[in-house]
Amino acid sequence: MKNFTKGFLTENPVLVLLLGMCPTLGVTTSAMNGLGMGLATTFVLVASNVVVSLVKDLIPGKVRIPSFIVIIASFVTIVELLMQAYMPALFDSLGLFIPLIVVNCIVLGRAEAFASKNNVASSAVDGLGMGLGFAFALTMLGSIREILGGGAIFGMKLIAGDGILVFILAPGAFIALGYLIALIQKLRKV
Amino acid sequence: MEYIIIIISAIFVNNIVLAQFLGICPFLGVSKKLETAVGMGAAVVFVMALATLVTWLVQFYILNPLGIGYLQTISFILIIAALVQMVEIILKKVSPSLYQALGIFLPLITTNCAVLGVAILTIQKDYSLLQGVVFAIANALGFTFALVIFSGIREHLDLMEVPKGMRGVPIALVTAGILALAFMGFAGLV
Amino acid sequence: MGGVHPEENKLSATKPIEVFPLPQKVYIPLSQSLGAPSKPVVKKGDTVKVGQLIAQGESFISSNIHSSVSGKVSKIDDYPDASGYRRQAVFIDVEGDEWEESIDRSPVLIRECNLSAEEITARIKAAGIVGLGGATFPSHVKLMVPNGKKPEYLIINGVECEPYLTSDHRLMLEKGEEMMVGISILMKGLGVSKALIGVENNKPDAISHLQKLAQSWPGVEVHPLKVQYPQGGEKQLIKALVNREVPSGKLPIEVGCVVNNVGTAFAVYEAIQKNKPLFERVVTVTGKAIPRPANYLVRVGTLVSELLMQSGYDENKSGKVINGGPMMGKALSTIEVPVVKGSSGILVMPEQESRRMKEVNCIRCSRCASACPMGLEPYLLATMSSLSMIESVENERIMDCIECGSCQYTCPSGRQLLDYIRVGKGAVGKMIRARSAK
Amino acid sequence: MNEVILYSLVSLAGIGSVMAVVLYFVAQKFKVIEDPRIDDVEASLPGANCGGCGFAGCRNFAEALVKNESLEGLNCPVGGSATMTVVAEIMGLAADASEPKIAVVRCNGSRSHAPAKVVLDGVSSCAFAHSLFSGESGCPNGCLGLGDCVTSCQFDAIHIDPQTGLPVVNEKCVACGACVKACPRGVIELRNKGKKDRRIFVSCINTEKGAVAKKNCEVACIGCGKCVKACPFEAITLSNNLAYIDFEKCKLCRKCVAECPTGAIHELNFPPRKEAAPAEALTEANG
Amino acid sequence: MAQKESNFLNMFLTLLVITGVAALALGGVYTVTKAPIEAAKKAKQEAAIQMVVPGFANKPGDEAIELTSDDGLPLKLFPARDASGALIGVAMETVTMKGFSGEIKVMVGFKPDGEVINYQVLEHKETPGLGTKMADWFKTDVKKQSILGKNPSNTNFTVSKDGTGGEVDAITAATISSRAFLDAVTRAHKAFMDYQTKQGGQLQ
Amino acid sequence: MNLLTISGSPHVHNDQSVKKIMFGVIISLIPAMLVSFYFFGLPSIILTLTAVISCALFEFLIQKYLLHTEPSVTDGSAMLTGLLLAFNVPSNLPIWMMIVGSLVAIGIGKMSFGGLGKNPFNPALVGRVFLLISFPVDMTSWPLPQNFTTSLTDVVTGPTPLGIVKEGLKKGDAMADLMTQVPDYVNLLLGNMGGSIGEVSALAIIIGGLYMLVKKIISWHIPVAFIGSVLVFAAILNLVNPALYVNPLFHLVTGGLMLGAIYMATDMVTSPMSALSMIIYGVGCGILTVLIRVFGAYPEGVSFAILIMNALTPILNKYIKPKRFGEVVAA
Amino acid sequence: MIKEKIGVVKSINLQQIYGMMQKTIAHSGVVTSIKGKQLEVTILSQSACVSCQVKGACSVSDVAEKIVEVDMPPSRQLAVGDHVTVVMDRSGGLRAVMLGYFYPFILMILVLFTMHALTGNEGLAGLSAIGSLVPYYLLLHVFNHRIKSKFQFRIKE
Ligand SMILES: Cc1cc2nc3c(=O)[nH]c(=O)nc-3n(C[C@H](O)[C@H](O)[C@H](O)COP(=O)(O)O)c2cc1C
Ligand SMILES: Cc1cc2nc3c(=O)[nH]c(=O)nc-3n(C[C@H](O)[C@H](O)[C@H](O)COP(=O)(O)O)c2cc1C
Ligand SMILES: Cc1cc2nc3c(=O)[nH]c(=O)nc-3n(C[C@H](O)[C@H](O)[C@H](O)COP(=O)(O)O)c2cc1C
Ligand SMILES: Cc1cc2nc3c(=O)[nH]c(=O)nc-3n(C[C@H](O)[C@H](O)[C@H](O)CO)c2cc1C
Ligand code: SF4
Ligand code: SF4
Ligand code: SF4
Ligand code: SF4
Ligand code: FES
Repeated sequence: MKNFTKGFLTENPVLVLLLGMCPTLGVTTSAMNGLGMGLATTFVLVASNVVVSLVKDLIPGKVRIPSFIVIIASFVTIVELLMQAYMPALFDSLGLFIPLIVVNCIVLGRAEAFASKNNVASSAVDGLGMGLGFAFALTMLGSIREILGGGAIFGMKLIAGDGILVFILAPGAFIALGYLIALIQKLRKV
Repeated sequence: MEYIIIIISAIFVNNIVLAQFLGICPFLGVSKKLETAVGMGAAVVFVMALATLVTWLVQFYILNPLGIGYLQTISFILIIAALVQMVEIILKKVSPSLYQALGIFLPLITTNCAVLGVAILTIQKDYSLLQGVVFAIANALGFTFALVIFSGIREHLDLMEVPKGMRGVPIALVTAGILALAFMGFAGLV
Repeated sequence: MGGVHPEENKLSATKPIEVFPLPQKVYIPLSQSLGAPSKPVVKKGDTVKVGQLIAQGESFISSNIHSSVSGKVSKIDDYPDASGYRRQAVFIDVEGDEWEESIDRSPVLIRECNLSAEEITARIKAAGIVGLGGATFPSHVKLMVPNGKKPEYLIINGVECEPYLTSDHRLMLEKGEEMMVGISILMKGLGVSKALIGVENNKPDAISHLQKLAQSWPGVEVHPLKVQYPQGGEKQLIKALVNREVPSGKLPIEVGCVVNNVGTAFAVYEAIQKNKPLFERVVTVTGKAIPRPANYLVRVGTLVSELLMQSGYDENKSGKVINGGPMMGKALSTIEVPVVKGSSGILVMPEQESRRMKEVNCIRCSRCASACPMGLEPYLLATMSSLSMIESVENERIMDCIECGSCQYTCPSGRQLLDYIRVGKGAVGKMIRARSAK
Repeated sequence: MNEVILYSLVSLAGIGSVMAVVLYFVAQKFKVIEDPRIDDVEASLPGANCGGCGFAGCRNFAEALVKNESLEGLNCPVGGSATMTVVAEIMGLAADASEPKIAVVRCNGSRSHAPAKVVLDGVSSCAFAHSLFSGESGCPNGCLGLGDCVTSCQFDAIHIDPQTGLPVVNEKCVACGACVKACPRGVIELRNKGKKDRRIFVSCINTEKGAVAKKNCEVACIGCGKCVKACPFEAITLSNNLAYIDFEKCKLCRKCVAECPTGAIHELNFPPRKEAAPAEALTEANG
Repeated sequence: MAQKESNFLNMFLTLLVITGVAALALGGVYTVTKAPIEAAKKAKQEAAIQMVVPGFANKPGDEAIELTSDDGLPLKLFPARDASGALIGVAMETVTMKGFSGEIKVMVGFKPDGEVINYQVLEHKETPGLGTKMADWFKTDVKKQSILGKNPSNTNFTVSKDGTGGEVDAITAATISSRAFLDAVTRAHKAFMDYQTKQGGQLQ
Repeated sequence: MNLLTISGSPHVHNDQSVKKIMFGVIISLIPAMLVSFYFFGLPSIILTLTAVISCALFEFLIQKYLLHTEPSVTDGSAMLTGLLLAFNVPSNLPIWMMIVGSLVAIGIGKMSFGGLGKNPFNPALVGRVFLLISFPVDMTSWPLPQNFTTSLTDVVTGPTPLGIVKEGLKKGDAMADLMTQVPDYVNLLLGNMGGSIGEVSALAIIIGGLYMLVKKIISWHIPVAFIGSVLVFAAILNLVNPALYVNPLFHLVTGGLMLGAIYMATDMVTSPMSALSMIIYGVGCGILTVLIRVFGAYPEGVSFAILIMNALTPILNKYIKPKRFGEVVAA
Repeated sequence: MIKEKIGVVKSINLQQIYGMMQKTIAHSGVVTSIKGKQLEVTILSQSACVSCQVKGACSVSDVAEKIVEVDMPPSRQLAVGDHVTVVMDRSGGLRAVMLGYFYPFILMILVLFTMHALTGNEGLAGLSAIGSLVPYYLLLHVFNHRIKSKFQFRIKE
């Protein structure tokens, strides 16, 4: 259970460990995008964690990381293909960041730091926790940006007219994430 | 002219870090000292140019003719990882002293999304090989430019006592946000 | 380059030098110059005469100390110095005013001096002369030019750029002729043919007086200088007079100059021509909280409190007592400390002026950097020092700082720059020492 | 077989083999055989990167430990013996239980005991004040109260008591010694923590003669030597007008405390005595 | 950790096996998803055509005709026919480079006489909240905003405030995007008309 | 008896203080303020007051309740930021946007970094650009000047002279025609044109700048380098093709150039510290301004140019040092 | 008064020493092996990675430390395990970056564009660009000795 919950706050990959910043900033123009990206990453995380922990004893030390990369890249490609086939709209809006899951440090980091040392079940749980933590952070940031920047959430208009446009744009992504992390750091202290 | 447009666009208008959100991790991680930023920048220019060159060839001379374009992600990441390794080995082998001098300067985090992202973008944008390489170099320069400016500001901020809650990543992100805001002034230059 | 213009407030400029009455008791500290403390050669119960050697400088950079009064050594014990730390001092109960016979007490001016350079140096050393410009560097050391270096100019520092202080000014006016003799002796000691006297334009009477005198002294020139603090710093003075810059970390001799204060020149005259060791000096007592500013000729070891009482000190009106001028002087924690060879003035500031303004954030206005005569960036040095970035301040050349205080004087944010810089200099010094100890 | 799959197989496997060759050479040429124990040791360290061990960071310390193959002379003051036991286990060694230490402030010159005679107006830095003058109370050895020790402490273990103006160490102290180095006057000492946190020490380091010392601070050690005589274990020595209690020898019998005419000797965390103890020493307790 | 020793052979084999397995797996997924991906792409195009010229019964995607505008940009023409095969209109995939941030791609439907039926913005990089408003702006019947039902042949499709006799109101504070959008539409219209003339009057 | 005070030297201080500097700048802004109030009427006064008060208030609240430091609003820097922020927006900006802008300027631009002196970017410009990008519609509808009005509603809006020229050229209008649509130089100099509240009157701003120069609040380097390089760069373009590139003098008197060069680029907190680097900084600002004005999407580039140069300031400070006394010239 | 002057003496003396050591980059490390006059100094992790939780995962090469070779300083006898500071001139670092990355980069680009202009064949141009790196590195290898003398680290005294 602890493996699962730690991903949310105490070891949240984005807000605490500060990993995978590119997709975090890049896709969170709306809550929906954040959620979609988060779930795609979660899938890759869980699947690759499981496979890595299955084959961990068969892999010689020196090719550990390349092997992991192959495994991860395969799952990323699978996600890519599936999304393209069945969720073309979401795939379009996430764009480049789907293939980039492969270099997301969280995925490799968990494979390396957790799955390669633990059994299948707890690796899966760990992957799920981390992935959902990632999804949670992205959705949160996406919501903040969508509310502030567009006056809407998950596409539903909250106010008439526009919001503060910056938040939809690049500068707003940085600024919103900056304050979000500051807030989380503050919350964690007390 | 077409190259100039690519260059200006990649460095200023659509800066890889500040507008496209690629390579944020090294941007936040390596940018604490000016000297390191410059060294890192040089390495990224070289690696990006090389990686784009190779991946472009692979895409157009292997993957496309064979009809296996869908293997883009996995083959690119493997190629890039192998390339970076190869550069390191070769340097180490041909001139150990040079390698030493570099090694300390450059915590080579070249497997970040920027390299892969640019390689994929080059293909997505249907660039020719030369355009692609120029595009990669320009992006690497844009990365270096942002990194150098940013490291200057952060060295400056190290001397200021930034409020406790904002120290570290939060203030770095807010600064990056304001920088992105300033870079929006370049809009429309191309 | 750099510099500031503090209010001059030369309250005692028109007050002639008065001989200060003999005190009842003197406390003569044994560390009165840069370098190692001197070793006492008298013991408790000895009777001493005025001008008698009571402590000897033993290492290369240290100086002799002579009794300033006649009487009985009551004890040799620790006594607080200007910073409140206790150091060894000779306590003498004054009895009469009996001088060593060798001292020529007549007011007759003796122009000729036939001693060789070596003899001059030896006599200066024996007389315990130290720089009276503030740093109290033993003067004979300056005359011993290191091999391979050739002095070209003797530079006489009559700038007195510190606000309030007037002792050098009065000395130039009243003892100009003696000073000229002293200068000629120093020139001989150094083997130079040129002596440049620098005096700030705010002392026109001294300038014209000295210029008149200089006509009869070949090689001696008097140069009026623009009024600017710290024009009197030796590096700045050399730059102003001969347009040479002493390289970072080097001594004036590097550019062929030796700098001495006007008071030092006068002390040299007295030591060589009158055989009188250095045991008294001119001290300005001044300040807005002092009803009767004055210039006193004071015996070393006299308590500051006595000087102050003479000038009408009121402890309820005073907030700060400073040994020296307001820019470089040192605040005293008690007025019961003795006058030493380096005391050029005692400045009493009223309560309302004695506190600093409130310190707020640096606004990066760079006023400090433009005020710095050494071309440093004080805001950077101070910030880095306060953050203990020792290596960085070293690279920013913190050790070049002459602690003139111009930066802090001019900072609109009231940054206590020099305080921080001193902390940094201390830490860098420690680090360098540790490094060279390895 | 589907030819797309065939091509995929061939090309990916091709890249894979290239990788393998490349990596083989990496393995050959780089040969950074990191002892896996380094990671484990590092993981068991507190991770404060405080430098208390004398190394640049916990990682460096872990490397040194593993390279040394022994714990001799190496100690993590932060984790203390608990950590060192774990480290010893990882390395297959036995840790010697070093007695835990704590920082002790050896000055009791509070505002009331040693009233200010002048006021300092300048930056809040003991190092600066120390170089400027003897201190507001006039005591040239005592605490200046400007908190260089406080800023040097990474563990939030030392604070200036606003009442007394003196630093107080709390239980967060891990005896890293940073404050000892930071204090320009050598006020702070690392002493044995003592059974049940009980400690006895001379809370003064003034080396001036008794009369002078007493003039500036009423609880100064005047070097009278009564405690030296009172101690049955010869734990107390007197030099430079100052008594010092050796914590290795002291058996916490408390005989000296009552003897001291100025109350310079402190006892901490003892139960109250039957007869009236020197009240002041207890109320001003710092530690 | 029970890990295998790293010698050349087992490193080589491991990577070979892993990449091999990966290739097989991916190949499998690819073969399965290939058709849906194609279908999804087609569906997207069809949906766009459906939106701008509703009610066709043929497969306009299969009859696409590639055209080039006067200044060399590629356009696509999709004829939409009713069940009888008669032309009910065309969908034009058109493009302009004059956007605030470069390229804008629009699908616009014309009646055979050139009257605008409807349009859909396919791709653009305009600023959210400004340029993006073009998705609806020119369909909204407020003042002179809407272009639906108007024919560029007899209406001046330029921005009204440009003082060139324009009859379409620009998006507030996004005149540049508006001009670009109208540029794309007129370009499509012109290409369509030219094509028809070239075909001898009537596209069949 | 009072206790003696001990402190390190120096024991005296000149009569300058941050407060005096800040209020000096505020005083020097009075001419520009009067001109603006005359042309833009009551709304501009209300907006200016809103900005000044909300900046001061936000600074106070943040210091007191978030940072727990002693509030320092009385030093006037927050009010100055508010004043300059207001000077950089059109006079019909909705009040709530002005408040958002103040919050951004003070909260994001200044206090996040720790307050006065620590911010790398000019707070007022951070606020202004934030507003410009968030609310482009309101930030680019410029009321046209009229003689003093108290009316808060119906204002006539129109483009600024820079906007007229830029839009016109983009559309392909002839330069000569365009020049007839903009006010003549006398009016431009006086400020009788559309634009942000405080930027319109070059003359009033220059007067304020001279006052600051005399009072030694600013040095000449940055404004001269800034304005000079705009002039030179624009003149070169104009020589190359007068039909495409407008008269350089036009650049000087329009838009926010004067306000930017004299008040915003000179903010000592965010500009470099030595004379040479100030000149480089000024030239950089000038070139970027013209670049953005002429080739970019925005008709006005002063704010962006200054912000970008703000970002380069630490590097300038690091590599361009004052000449050290006794510096041995490297052998 | 006196105390302050002591401070001045020290600063004057020490300034001379200080003048000699600047413009260098220093790293602290531990001597890990000694072969005659050659020392191997292991430089402890320098980067921000020291305290990062996933440092093992971020770079493909999991090299956490660097080993540099230095000459034994004449003044000091060092033993394995000694903590030392190694320094290199600041300009050395820049030159290393030039040699290691910048020059080959320029070469590659030049070859790429020239070959493209000559042959018009992208594949060929690309391959020869990559191929051009081979002689470059061979050249580096040949000049290794010369290079070595420029980037020699030394022990800071
Ligand atoms: C170690 C040492 C050696 C010195 N040697 C000489 C010297 O040979 N010649 C000289 O003119 N001054 C010499 N000085 C004196 C200094 O140049 C300077 O005059 C003195 O420190 C007082 O400086 P100030 O009054 O500017 O503070 C020496 C100082 C020191 C500390
Ligand atoms: C900032 C500063 C200001 C000084 N001002 C004076 C001055 O006004 N008059 C003076 O004689 N010495 C002044 N000095 C001391 C001189 O630098 C130098 O030590 C002295 O003239 C040497 O002569 P002496 O050894 O005979 O004292 C000043 C030093 C410093 C650092
Ligand atoms: C951040 C930002 C984004 C903008 N994006 C667009 C855009 O996407 N399309 C556009 O036409 N104008 C855009 N503009 C506005 C243009 O710069 C220009 O002001 C406007 O097109 C002029 O048109 P107007 O006459 O309708 O105000 C943007 C402005 C800003 C500040
Ligand atoms: C000459 C001068 C110009 C200033 N310009 C600005 C400015 O453009 N924007 C601003 O927010 N503050 C300005 N200030 C005020 C102050 O420096 C600013 O609020 C700080 O940047 C806050 O840290 C200025 C101050 C002075 C003395
Ligand atoms: S005290 Fe030092 S730093 Fe300040 S102005 Fe004087 S020399 Fe420069
Ligand atoms: S004078 Fe003061 S406020 Fe100005 S830069 Fe220097 S330290 Fe900062
Ligand atoms: S109080 Fe001193 S010894 Fe204890 S943890 Fe803090 S700095 Fe270390
Ligand atoms: S114990 Fe030392 S460092 Fe701490 S406040 Fe006292 S004097 Fe300063
Ligand atoms: S997620 Fe992009 S560099 Fe780390």
